[in-house]
Amino acid sequence: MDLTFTPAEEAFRAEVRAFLEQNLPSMLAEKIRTAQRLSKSDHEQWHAILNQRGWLAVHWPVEHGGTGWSIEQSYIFEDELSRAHAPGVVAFGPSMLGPVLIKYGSEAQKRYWLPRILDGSDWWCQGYSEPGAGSDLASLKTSAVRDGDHYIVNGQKTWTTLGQHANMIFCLVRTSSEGRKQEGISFLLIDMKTPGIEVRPIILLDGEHEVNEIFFTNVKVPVENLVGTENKGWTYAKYLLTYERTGIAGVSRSIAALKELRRIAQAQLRNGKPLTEDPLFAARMARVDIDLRNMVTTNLRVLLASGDGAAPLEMGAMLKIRGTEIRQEITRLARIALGPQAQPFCTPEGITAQYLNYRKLSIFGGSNEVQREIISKSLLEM
Amino acid sequence: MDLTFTPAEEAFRAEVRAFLEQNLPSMLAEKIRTAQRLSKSDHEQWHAILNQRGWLAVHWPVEHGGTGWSIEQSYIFEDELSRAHAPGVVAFGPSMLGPVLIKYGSEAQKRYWLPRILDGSDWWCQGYSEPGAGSDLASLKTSAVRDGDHYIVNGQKTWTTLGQHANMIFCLVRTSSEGRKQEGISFLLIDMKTPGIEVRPIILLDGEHEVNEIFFTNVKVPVENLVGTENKGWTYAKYLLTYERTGIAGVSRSIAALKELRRIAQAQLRNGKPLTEDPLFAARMARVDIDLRNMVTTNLRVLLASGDGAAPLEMGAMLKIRGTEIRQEITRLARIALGPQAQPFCTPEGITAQYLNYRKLSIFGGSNEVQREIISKSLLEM
Amino acid sequence: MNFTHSEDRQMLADTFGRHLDQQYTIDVRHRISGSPEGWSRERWLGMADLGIIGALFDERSGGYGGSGFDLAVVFEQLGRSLVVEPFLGSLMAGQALAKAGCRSDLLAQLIAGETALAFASEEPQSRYDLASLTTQAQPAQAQHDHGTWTLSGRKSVIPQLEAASHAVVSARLGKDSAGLFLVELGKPGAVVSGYKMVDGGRGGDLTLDRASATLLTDNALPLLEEITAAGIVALSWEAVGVMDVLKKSTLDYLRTRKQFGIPIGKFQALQHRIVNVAIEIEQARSAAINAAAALAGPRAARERAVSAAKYTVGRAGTIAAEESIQMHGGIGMSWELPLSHYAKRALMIGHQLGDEDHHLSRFISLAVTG
Amino acid sequence: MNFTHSEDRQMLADTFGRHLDQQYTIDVRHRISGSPEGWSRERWLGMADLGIIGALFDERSGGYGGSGFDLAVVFEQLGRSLVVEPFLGSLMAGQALAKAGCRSDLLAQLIAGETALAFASEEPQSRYDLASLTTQAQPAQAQHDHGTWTLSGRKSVIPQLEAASHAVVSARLGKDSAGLFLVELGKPGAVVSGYKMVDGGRGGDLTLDRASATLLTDNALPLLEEITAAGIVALSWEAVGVMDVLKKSTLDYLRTRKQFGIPIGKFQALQHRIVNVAIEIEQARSAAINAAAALAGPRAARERAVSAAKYTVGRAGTIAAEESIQMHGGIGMSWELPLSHYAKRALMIGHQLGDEDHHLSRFISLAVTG
Repeated sequence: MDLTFTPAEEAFRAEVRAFLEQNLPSMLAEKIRTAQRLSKSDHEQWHAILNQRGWLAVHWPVEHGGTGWSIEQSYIFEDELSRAHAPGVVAFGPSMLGPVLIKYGSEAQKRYWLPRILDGSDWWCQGYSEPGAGSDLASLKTSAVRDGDHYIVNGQKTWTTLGQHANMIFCLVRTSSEGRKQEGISFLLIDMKTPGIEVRPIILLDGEHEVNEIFFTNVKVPVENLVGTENKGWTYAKYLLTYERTGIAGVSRSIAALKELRRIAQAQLRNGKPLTEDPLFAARMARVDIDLRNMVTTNLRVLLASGDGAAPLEMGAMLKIRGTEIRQEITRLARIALGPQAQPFCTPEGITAQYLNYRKLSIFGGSNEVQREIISKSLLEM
Repeated sequence: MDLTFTPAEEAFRAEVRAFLEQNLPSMLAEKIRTAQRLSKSDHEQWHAILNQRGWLAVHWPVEHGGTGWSIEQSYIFEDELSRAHAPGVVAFGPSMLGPVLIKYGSEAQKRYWLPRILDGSDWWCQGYSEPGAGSDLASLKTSAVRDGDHYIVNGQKTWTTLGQHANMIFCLVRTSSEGRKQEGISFLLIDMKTPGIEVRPIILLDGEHEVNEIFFTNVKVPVENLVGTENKGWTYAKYLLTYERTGIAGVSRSIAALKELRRIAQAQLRNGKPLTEDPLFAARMARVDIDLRNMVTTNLRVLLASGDGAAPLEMGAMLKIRGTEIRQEITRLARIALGPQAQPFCTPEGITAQYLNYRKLSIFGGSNEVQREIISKSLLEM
Repeated sequence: MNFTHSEDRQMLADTFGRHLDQQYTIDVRHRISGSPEGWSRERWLGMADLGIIGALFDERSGGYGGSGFDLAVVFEQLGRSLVVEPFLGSLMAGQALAKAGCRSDLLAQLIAGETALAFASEEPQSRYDLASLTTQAQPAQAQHDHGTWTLSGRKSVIPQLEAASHAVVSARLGKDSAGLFLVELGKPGAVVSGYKMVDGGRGGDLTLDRASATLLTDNALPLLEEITAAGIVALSWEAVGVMDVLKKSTLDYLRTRKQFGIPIGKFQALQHRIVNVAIEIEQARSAAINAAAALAGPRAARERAVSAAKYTVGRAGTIAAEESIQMHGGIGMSWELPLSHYAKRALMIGHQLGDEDHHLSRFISLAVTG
Repeated sequence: MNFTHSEDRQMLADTFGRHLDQQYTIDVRHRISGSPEGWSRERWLGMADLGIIGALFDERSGGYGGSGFDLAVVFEQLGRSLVVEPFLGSLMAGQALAKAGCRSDLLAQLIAGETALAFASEEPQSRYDLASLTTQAQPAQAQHDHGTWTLSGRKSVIPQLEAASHAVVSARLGKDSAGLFLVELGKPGAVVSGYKMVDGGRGGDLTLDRASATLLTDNALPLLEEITAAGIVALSWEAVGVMDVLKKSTLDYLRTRKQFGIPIGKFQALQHRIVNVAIEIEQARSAAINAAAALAGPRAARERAVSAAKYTVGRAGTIAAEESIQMHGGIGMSWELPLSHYAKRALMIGHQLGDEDHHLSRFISLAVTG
């Protein structure tokens, strides 16, 4: 066993750090550090900065404009991003659709869509969840019926994150109702400006507009926007679940958040001393600190064992569960640290709002209950 | 609302306390306080002392030799017993079989068996669990086939607590395999000296012989030992589950145990100070202390709301779950309090052994998982 | 021993509950909560007319209640309907006036619903410690102005401060003692800055700069403790009311929401989790009962019971809120569903008058000294 | 970065694992554990012949290992088979001799399996605090007897003390310093009283009354800390080995045990609980990896990593033990099933060299000072 990085990897870390020092706008870093919401143009600005350096699509092969980095490099990159409070990459284009197109898309699709992800021409959102199909994603009902050169799409998607900014959506749609419910699903790319699409905001408990409902009424989608084979969309969606696991545990972000938590608690007094010296609060922080240190290693163990980024589903599920539990605990402790000051809606650092917002971490992206099912199936082989 | 006892109840408490001061052998109290195991004769001695005062069968009606006490009185009695480290009553005769006979037994059965419970002529044990029927008690297989004036019993019972001391066993046996599995069960009284009965000890993880397996091979049981109606035994067994709830939460015993825990922790040093002043250990103790104070009230709420001792099954289940969790947490803290001294098998106070032994509290008597099922059925009405 | 409310109190609870069901639906609540004022003077008057404010004070003070179980029945209903009106501040400030025997006129106006009061003990640095005070009292300069003082300092996160005509304020008096004062808001030197609160309604900070004030007592700490105890009993019962709704809503959802073709209430893992939530809530109810019963008792027992209760509802409130949201899934996070607002209130009660850790530590030191 | 063992270590693990599977079945283990000696000199020799003891020491000390990951592969296997032989004491005492550069003859005997050693740092009052010492060292009276001291005091709960020929003992040296000493057991003034241990095998107390002793170092604390770190790495990996068996046994039981006509592994509540146990164990394995990797590193990082690991395996061990028993039901409490013995070992590891609270507090103070 060897838990150290090579000199070459350390040099790479220095390179990333230098890049961030020179190129990360301080206004963006400050927004991230204080848990403020980024605007559309904030995101676009950051994507453009990364893309200019060729670091937007970390997990794509070099020939498509990706980095071709090793697992260690991707890990270091994310670590440095978090440490500098750099925004994350909005995953839908670069991390979700991109890999699917690269593996299953036609040559024409790759040629057309991949550059547009990189240069920001398209903002993608994800059309998976439906009101009746949450954890039971495969029971989705939004239908696409072939009509000549088009599919006619009808139905409703929901929880569409940042869909209000998107001009494109990749959707799972039902193209057949025969066989197992997983078998009649297709993967379709839809222009959000097509007539018949309506986007309605969903306001979350923190009062923010982050997710949307999207209604499709007789929406005409050209057949060339079908990815891969009709009725095989479930395979592509599942591929996504195993593909990009580097970030699933969110350890780098948690490390940065824990550091912020310590700073916040240091500034709070209890009985005249910094809250960090209160035995009960110090114990709470130490517990999550240790859990996180363990998770750093668990995360690397899984990533390296799984080789080229395709972690076994159950190991990824383990990272998702404990990683989000750690992240949520840190936001919980930040809320507790504020004491009575956690009550105003607009705390200077958005702490209570972030705590509330991050309840989503254990719900979205495959709820932690679904992840437990995945693990128990694998453990029990039954 | 009124959380105080009446002057009459306080006088009753004084009466019980005086009785215990005069009649509880100090050797028994010391054994209980230090979690030592009682011998058969210890138990018999204590039963005789209580019986002489008419306080052995607390929940029986006066006409059968019971006390006729109110719920408050029963509660106070148990509280004083615990406070004085008096042994509990071995439940099988007075608290389990007695009430069943009183409600469902024939006149002859009551006349014969009830006095023998009180005067110690019989030591009863319980034949419910079977190797294949744990949580799924109704799937029991031990059969009783009618043959003239006898039933012929074949099968195996297990986890028979203190069965090695018993001369009598009350059993659930299968007398019919028709209909629902609950419907073919009968309630049978069996003399342990009948040929064909073999008792084998089960040694538990604490190294102690507390429970037994009992094998029945063509055991002849007179038909007059059938309680109630053939195939209705499940009803009687279920009655027992709702009947005697005063003690199920074990709050009085927990209060006494918490006091002992505090004494033990006071005598341990950490960084030169009593362990009770260590912030983390003090917090552990305070958490269970508060939980227990709450449980004292929850327990009384349930007991008083349920009137004559028949608590709704789901409320009893709640008391069982949280009551045993509290009791187990106290033994866990006692183990932790001992630090390195918890490792020798024979600690002076039997603390680690009791911690291990009390793992049973959440398993036996309807596991806490089964109790959760009972509550969720009632909550969800589905 | 008896765990049922007296007939009078049960009737009050029923009447108030029906009133709120009809007059204070969740839509009304959201409208009031989101309004510029963050409360409704009209609803406040309506509830006063029902006698709800009077139930918080004893007969000597012009009310007809004031005991722990009177607060219990009122605040449980407030929790059940997520009422944002200024009950907590009015209760605590009003009890301060009553116990100090001052301003029975103001108390009468309060009980009639003609005014509302605020209670300001928290400061930016104090973190639930009633004795941590930097606000300073000085005798008024005019020699002839006996009993009048000026206060300078800052009081923070006061619920519904803007709704109040007056605030009862704790302040340092000389070097080693503390006083309780009555301050008329909107007068020079008493500047209110308000803001929205996470759980609805509004709160505010009070900046005092030589603000004129009337001394209620120059030995504030015992009274502060007593009033805070009443506040904690009130909050504990409000929490019980809130948590009962969280439980009920989650049970309803488990019964009706289908996934994989069956109601999710059939999934055993969720069954066992809702059972745990239910047990936590029953234990919290018991803690609230214990605290209400101890409110009129001796100090040591009272303070232990209120700290035990606040610790318990803090813990249970977080569990109930987080588990309810999680078992609902995405919809549990939406503003549209009332559930999320109940969850926020359950969480924020944990931040008022001392959190879980504060009261656990306090319980420990009370056990040592008591 | 690489999380696989070197080929040599993996081969050692495989060889040792096979050896134990064949030679150290649970029946053999129970026979040895319950014997009057509580260990088997023959098995000890057998394992020494396999090179297992040599793996615990570096080449300078006559072994061929001694690094964190060497301890890891050995102790993981010891845990997997619940081995009771005196490995921990021999490791810690042997490393003390090695690091002090003393008695290479005794070390050679140890590695050959011809003797076993004990390590005695704990005292009745010390509760995991290495610096809490009442055992007192005095220079031997005979003037000509340089380097020889006498020790008086009491050392407690020393694993397999009766099996050892010598013990390494910490003692107060003068007023403010501490020394490490080698004591030959069975000599006058060094009285061993042994007893059965909860998790099998035997332990003992050592009563010293002017017992003759050789000084290993007069600056004991840094060395004590370093050796304890090695002991904690060893125990953490033993815990991982034990917990893996607990998990595997419970999974087997969930697959095969039927209730209500179906395998209990079909019950979702149990599924989710075994998943939690599995996650705890993976996190514990990571903690053990971190500690093993840090063992040769700088003090601050090493101590933080070992305290984090011991806290983690303490916590995970309790969860794994209690949940495994609970999911087995009654049978999980029976002596007959190996499971209960694994559970006891998992729990008792938590009581050796510092428990959860001890190491959590230590982690906190290390973060402050480091």
